[in-house]
Amino acid sequence: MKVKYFAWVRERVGKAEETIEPPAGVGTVDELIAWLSKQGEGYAYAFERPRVIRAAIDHAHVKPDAAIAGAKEIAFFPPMTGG
Amino acid sequence: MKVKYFAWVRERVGKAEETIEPPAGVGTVDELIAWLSKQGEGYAYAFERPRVIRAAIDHAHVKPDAAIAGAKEIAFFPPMTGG
Amino acid sequence: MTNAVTIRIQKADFDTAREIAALTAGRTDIGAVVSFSGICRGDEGGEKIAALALEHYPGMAEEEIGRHVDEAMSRWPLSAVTVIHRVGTITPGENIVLVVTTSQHRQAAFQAAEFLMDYLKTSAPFWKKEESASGASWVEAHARDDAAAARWTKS
Amino acid sequence: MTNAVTIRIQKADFDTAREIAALTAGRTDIGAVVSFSGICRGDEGGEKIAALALEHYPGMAEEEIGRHVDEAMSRWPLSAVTVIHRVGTITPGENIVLVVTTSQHRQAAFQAAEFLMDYLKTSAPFWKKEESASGASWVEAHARDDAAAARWTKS
Repeated sequence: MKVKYFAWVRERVGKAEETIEPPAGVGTVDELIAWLSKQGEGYAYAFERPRVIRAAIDHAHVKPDAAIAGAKEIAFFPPMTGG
Repeated sequence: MKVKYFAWVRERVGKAEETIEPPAGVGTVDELIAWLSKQGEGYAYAFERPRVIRAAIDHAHVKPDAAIAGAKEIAFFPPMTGG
Repeated sequence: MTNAVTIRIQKADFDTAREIAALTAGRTDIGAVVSFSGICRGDEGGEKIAALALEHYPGMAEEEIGRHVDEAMSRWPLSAVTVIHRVGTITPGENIVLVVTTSQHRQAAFQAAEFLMDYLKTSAPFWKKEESASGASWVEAHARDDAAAARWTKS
Repeated sequence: MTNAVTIRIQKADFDTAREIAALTAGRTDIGAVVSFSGICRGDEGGEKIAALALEHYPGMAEEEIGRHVDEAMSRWPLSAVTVIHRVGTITPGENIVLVVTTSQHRQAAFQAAEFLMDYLKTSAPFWKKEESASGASWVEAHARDDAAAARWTKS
């Protein structure tokens, strides 16, 4: 599964994208955030306030309880500030 | 007192402006409309539905019960359709 | 920050792009620009329009627009406002009216432009006559325009 | 009547006038054109801004804007919609975003433009970083933008 990071989430994690294989038991966006935040200091910093983080699966916004099964691309980013 | 007419009020009255001297007793816009509508066929036609007619005194919209004393210029016209 | 107001009533066409540029060129204090252009349509309720004849009340029209621009300036933090209204003969596809508002914030610019258009429609002394194959007739005021203007009235 | 949709995400600046003209030239079925330009301001809360760096999520940004344009088209009778959003480095006074809507009626054009701007602010995947003398910092989302977007949600 491909994961992408944007804005300060990208800066804190230290990379723009990577391919991950989360263990069985990681079934939702929430659970993926919890698992990612244990993958190192940068991850812990990026996800220190999980409620601030927004997620998208295959280019569509999703809520924290969304299932990640079948996702090709999951993205994490701060609240958007375009326009 | 100068009176101006616009749009179909102008067309029906048959002139764009004139100077009038209404008799004592004609104190409000309403009363002026009633008096004007007796000044000929064109006037009667222009003012046949007095509630549709809008009035302005010295370039400001006024209501039918507005006093005309002291007015330099009174205008009569249909509802506006600009923009 | 200058509070620049431009109000013009003219027979000639105007250039929307130039009017927008005039309010923004060289400035770094404006975050939002809203423009509204009203254009003469080629048919109205299924009938083909050959032209519009636009009549106005010289003097009062400028003053009435000025009063509403002043009110918009007092209601919203605007940097500048331009209102241009054409009179005379206007053919389909041509501009009739332009409102441009600029502000630091988009909501002020949007609201002020809508407010000004709603008031131009219902209280600025302009009248439209439509010329078509079946003759010329004065456009009737729409109740929906009165309703649109009424929403800005302080209760 | 064509329902023309233009969505562009680009580094280069755009010409507001040309985009408006592209939607209206030679047409007589459009009565109302609303344009919104968002411009980079030179200071933010008293601090001088040297530049904005705009990051986006390629692919999703286009799709997300497309979904909202489709929704605007289904809510209001629009003739055409153009949305252009710049990315990369933008300096004060330069354009950031453009929305142009055209319709037979002004209220549809105004409402659709506001709707699209509110959604661009809160749900299109773009992020602004401000560069100033004291360093670079990511712009925080405003609660007022969420509130503005919420008013379009069907209840």
